[in-house]
Amino acid sequence: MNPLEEFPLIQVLNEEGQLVGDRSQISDDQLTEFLRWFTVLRTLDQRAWNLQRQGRIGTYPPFSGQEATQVGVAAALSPEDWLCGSYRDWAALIYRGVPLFYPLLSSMGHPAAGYLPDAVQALPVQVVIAAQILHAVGLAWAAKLQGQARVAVSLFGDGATSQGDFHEALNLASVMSAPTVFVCQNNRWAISVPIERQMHSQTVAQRAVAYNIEGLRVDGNDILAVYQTMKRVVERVRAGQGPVLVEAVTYRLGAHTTADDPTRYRPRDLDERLRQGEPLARLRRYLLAHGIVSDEEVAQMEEEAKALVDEAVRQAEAFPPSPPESVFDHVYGELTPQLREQRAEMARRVSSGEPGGGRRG
Amino acid sequence: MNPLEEFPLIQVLNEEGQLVGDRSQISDDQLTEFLRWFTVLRTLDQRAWNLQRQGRIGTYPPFSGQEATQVGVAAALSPEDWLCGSYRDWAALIYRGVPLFYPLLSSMGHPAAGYLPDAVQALPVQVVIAAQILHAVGLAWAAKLQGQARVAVSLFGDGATSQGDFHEALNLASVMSAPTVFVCQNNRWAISVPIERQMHSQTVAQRAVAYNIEGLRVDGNDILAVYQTMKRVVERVRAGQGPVLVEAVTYRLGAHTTADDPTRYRPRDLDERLRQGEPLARLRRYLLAHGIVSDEEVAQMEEEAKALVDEAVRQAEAFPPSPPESVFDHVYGELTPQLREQRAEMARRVSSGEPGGGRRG
Amino acid sequence: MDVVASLTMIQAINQALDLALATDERVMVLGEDVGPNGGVFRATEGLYEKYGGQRVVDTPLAESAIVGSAVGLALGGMRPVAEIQFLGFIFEAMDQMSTQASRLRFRSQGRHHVPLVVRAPYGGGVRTPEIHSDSLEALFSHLPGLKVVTPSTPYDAKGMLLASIRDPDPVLFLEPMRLYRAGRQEVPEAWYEVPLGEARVVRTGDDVTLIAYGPMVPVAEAAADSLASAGISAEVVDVRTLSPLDLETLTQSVTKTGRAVIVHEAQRTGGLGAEIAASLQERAFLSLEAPITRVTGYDTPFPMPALEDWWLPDVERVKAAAEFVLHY
Amino acid sequence: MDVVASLTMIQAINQALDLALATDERVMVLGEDVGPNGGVFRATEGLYEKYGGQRVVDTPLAESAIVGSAVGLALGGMRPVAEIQFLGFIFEAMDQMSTQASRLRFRSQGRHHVPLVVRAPYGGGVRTPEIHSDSLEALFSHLPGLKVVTPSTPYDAKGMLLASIRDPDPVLFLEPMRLYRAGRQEVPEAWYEVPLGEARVVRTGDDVTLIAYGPMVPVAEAAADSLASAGISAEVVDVRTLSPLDLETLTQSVTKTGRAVIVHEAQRTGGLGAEIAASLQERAFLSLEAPITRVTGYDTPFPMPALEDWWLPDVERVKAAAEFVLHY
Ligand SMILES: Cc1ncc(C[n+]2csc(CCOP(=O)(O)OP(=O)(O)O)c2C)c(N)n1
Ligand SMILES: Cc1ncc(C[n+]2csc(CCOP(=O)(O)OP(=O)(O)O)c2C)c(N)n1
Ligand SMILES: [Mg+2]
Ligand SMILES: [Mg+2]
Repeated sequence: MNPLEEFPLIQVLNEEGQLVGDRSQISDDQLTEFLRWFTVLRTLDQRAWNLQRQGRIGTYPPFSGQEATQVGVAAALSPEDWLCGSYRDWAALIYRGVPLFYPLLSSMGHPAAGYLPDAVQALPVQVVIAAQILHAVGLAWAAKLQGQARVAVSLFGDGATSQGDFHEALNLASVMSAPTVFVCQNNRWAISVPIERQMHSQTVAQRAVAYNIEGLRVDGNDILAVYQTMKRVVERVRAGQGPVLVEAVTYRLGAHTTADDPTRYRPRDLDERLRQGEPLARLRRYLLAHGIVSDEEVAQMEEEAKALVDEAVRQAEAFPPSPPESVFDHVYGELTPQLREQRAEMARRVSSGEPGGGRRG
Repeated sequence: MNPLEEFPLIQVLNEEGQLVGDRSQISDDQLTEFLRWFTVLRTLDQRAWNLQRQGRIGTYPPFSGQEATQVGVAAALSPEDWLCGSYRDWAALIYRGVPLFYPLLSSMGHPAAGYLPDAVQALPVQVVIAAQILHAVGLAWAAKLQGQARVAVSLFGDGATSQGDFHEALNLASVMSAPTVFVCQNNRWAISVPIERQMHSQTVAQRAVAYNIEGLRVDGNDILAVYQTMKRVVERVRAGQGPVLVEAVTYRLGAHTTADDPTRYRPRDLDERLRQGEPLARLRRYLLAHGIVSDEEVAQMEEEAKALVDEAVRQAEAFPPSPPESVFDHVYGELTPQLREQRAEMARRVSSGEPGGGRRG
Repeated sequence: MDVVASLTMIQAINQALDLALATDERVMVLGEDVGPNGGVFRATEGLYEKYGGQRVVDTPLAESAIVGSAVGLALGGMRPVAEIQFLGFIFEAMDQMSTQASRLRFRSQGRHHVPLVVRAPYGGGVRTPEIHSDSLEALFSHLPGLKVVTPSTPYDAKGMLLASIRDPDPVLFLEPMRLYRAGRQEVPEAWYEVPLGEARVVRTGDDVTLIAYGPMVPVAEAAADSLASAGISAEVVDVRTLSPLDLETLTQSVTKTGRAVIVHEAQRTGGLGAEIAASLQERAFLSLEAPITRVTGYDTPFPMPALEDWWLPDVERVKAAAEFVLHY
Repeated sequence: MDVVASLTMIQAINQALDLALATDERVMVLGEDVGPNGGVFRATEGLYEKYGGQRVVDTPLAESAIVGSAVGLALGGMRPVAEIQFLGFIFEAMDQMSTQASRLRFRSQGRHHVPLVVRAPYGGGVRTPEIHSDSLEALFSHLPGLKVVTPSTPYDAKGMLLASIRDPDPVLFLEPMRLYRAGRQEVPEAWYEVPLGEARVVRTGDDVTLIAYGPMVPVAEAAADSLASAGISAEVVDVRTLSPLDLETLTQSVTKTGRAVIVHEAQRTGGLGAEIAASLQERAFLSLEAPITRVTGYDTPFPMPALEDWWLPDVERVKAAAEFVLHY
């Protein structure tokens, strides 16, 4: 079997921003909307990087380069569908309705960033690689048991495919026919480890064969390809035709996190080459070339994005600190006797203005 | 992809004991030897069952029905190759040189059953499903690093393929090109769970696609198929051509263990049908039909087997009990202060003839 | 009038599951061999036939998948009761237990919670093969966000299991294998709950407190009997909920008797006895007449069956410890 | 004359690995990002370049595979030093740690043994994202067959790591993240070993014993400084080897001072402090003037960075506990 032939890369807009496939499922307006989103998200991501460098936020995991996959996936969902992603998936969450300042709040170390708005059907971002994939299977399975037409989508990286939980999740979902969409963002590196050292196979998509489910490979930097493919996939899965594995081939433009230096492990020429296909420039080029948006509109989008991000920074920085004692409040539904004692002790320390524990992150 | 076509069942001797393939790699003498082994192993296995029913040994996991796979695999190895199997793989171990009384000793709860003879390159039987597959990868990898022409073989069940460790092992072996042979004994049930609920795919072999390694499906009740296939596979792997996954399709004739009642979950007619292909009867039929062995020789083999098994039972029952304090002796290379204290305490209890702890398993 | 029946612990567990499935349609049972086979100990016997394969589900052989998907099921509105076939195999699901199920409420600051019960047989005394008899309760009692409970009687088994199923947080429900069929007790047929977080004073006494849980409660009781015939009055406390501990009941008893012996099967070092002893000497320091003493498994892996009787705490060892603290 | 250099702890660890790779060709390093990237904390910096990709190996992202294959490597004659990127992720490898690596000697009755070192950064104080700051030492200290160690100085880090690599049994080597670059110390360039199983009396004192390990040793020392200026003489003991505990040194100290405060970051309930307190009250009961007291993390998950300073034990809390036991 030649996996590159069995799982051909689905592309609609090529790296030069030329249409090479069918875009009948997506209007000009929607494309323009996507560009607007990409602009806001990119602006936010870059601002976050700078804020970290200025010491105003802590470790931050940038998603630049992966906007097409994350937005394309999120846009294909209904509000009642579940999304279970990782630390890098804030772009998808924001598209679904999480306010822009949440990722900043998260990197500032605020507990509140774990409570996503109730209207957003999503779990808190997951730090443990691949753990959320199983949660998606359970959520999908619950939906099926309850007769809801809901799917659960899990986003995860190429590195995550090496974990046992990835395998157990796909196997279980296939056996239970749980309406799950597994979306691997193959950005080709897991921190410093390139995909060739992560797996001996040429594609992630071919792992679907192991579970006898559908596998697809899509250009993850091509919003048209991702969105239209996901629309079809979600429909199929919602209709009860079993789980699907989607490999979105993408590239993280920046570092793994603000604590990482990719020049230590990514050859410069390879980096230069892979940057070329990045989703924002690609979409903009296409829209400009076809007169769908004008230079002025692009400039205006950038202005608007800056303003939105300014506001997000303001909101994050103005966010009220959690009282230290609140650390006890969500361990169990009710405080245990031990926690009650300990909470009282901490409250005493806090109210006595004890010098030791005072510094906030 | 049609997995049943991509991974056709390799068969040399069909269920009726007729030759349907090439047996050029195996002499009449060797086949006769295999029958002798099967006879001994089957006799042992049935005796063990009876001993458990008489209360003379504890829980025992019978391997009847899986002799062709286990012996075929073991026979294809060189003495320096590693074997990492599970609780059910005593047939393979015995073929490699473990005395017949070891499985009895094990089911009598003797610690000594964990120390396999030094000459047998094998780990103690593994109880935790799939854990040993990773050990095989590490052993194979070590051999490669040390420039030894050694392979490591792991035996595991169909249920084991659902575990994360299975996936992590195959992925790691494929990336490191560690000379590992993964042999799944697909006996179609994991205790009471049939293969259709264990996986949604039609074969185990197709999981090889996920790791871009060779996958094969062999009739696990056909010693000719297993042995000849394994010979080829081991040679390939030894030559550094990467790991291989072999699915041996077999059937456990008896219960999961002496604590299990398969009539609760295996339909009678299915059981009747699947018993037909069992390896001992099949080989005997072929050898008798072609005059390679005579009825008298078969009867003699059975006599001899009975004598050997009688002797094994005697050895197991005469095996000296381990002193209770020996429980402290192999926790670390040296006793820790805590263990020294605790050992002394137990020794006092033992020598004082304390009534409480006296009963031996 | 309450209908009662004389049940073994395994029957009481089976009845609790049956009742929960009948009462609350969100309840489901999942695990290895829990379906047509009815569980390797028959805890789920008859449930598949009664409630069908959607609610009593044989899963693939993958503990992380069992617990991880059960987390998702719980988040999605179900009330999963997952089975780990033997506690020793829960290590495969350790991340899902500790970092996922136990912390989702915390990480989501209360938006999500995980009403999940994980049942697992544990402990020695029944001559299992290797790795089947481990007592790992201490590991789980150290994990915030998780509750850990273990009954020692059929009555408590049913009542605590129902309370666990109703609990809004993840509960590890440990079932002492050796007590599954060790005796019978009158158990009401109706729904009742034994509240989590409450120890049970099994018998009162004045001279020494014997603290035990799960499989060691009958051993402590037998030791108390034997001590009684030597004129020593032992109080026996069944901890029942291992996390969070009911330190109040334990402290009261030890404050009264001034002496305590803690009994558990798990290895001594870092066992739950350490926490109980550490807490009690903090809370009852001035009442203590002797060091709080532990009778436990030794600091070795659980041995092969041939040696387990020597390894496990027994009446003699408990009595010896009681005499030690009494004559300190 | 011994050549020494002033090193941080992370440099001392790097040097130990370098030396081990240079000295013993069976030694190899494996884990996530340990190769060209030199480890996320630079513990393996330069080693890939020096020893090549066969001996300094980036593995796939799979902790169970890392530890499980390392068990096989060790059985096959190598001396693997595996890295778990942050201790919180070791749960994925829990079975391989606890049931496999730690028990193969026992299960094989001494035929096999597993000379394996698993290194893992742990603890708080550096504002990591969620799940990166957990202190899980108590879980591992409860597992027979495994050794657990943690240094608090660059000198000990190198000497204990070399001793761990030479040890015939599996060792979990816990590296306090917040001490990686917290200071420098003279460290000999040559091979030397700090024996496992021996606590270190950091400073002697008469009134109270402060027992700490890893990241809490400097906190205990600072508390001792502060107490000294109030005329209180505190002895500070660095436990160093958490399993097996050096109870002799600890007991001696507490027998002398009659008072003890145990400090660790991990959650209080079931933390290692429980074992230390339980053992010490058994061994030094008659010398104790006050209950053995614990200053620990609270019984909640490790909090988000904004709250961690309030959560972690600090000098004030240690001093308060010392004063409590002194005025009991
Ligand atoms: C179980 C686990 N192991 C290790 C880590 C440390 N870690 C964080 S991100 C990462 C790489 C993840 O790579 P990938 O899955 O490709 O996702 P990406 O970061 O590229 O989005 C690693 C090793 C972790 N968070 N969880
Ligand atoms: C990790 C783990 N989970 C559960 C068990 C309990 N158990 C023992 S054997 C078995 C079924 C194994 O099935 P399979 O892998 O097909 O091997 P077979 O018994 O058929 O040879 C189970 C669930 C175990 N030993 N280890
Ligand atoms: Mg990646
Ligand atoms: Mg099977």
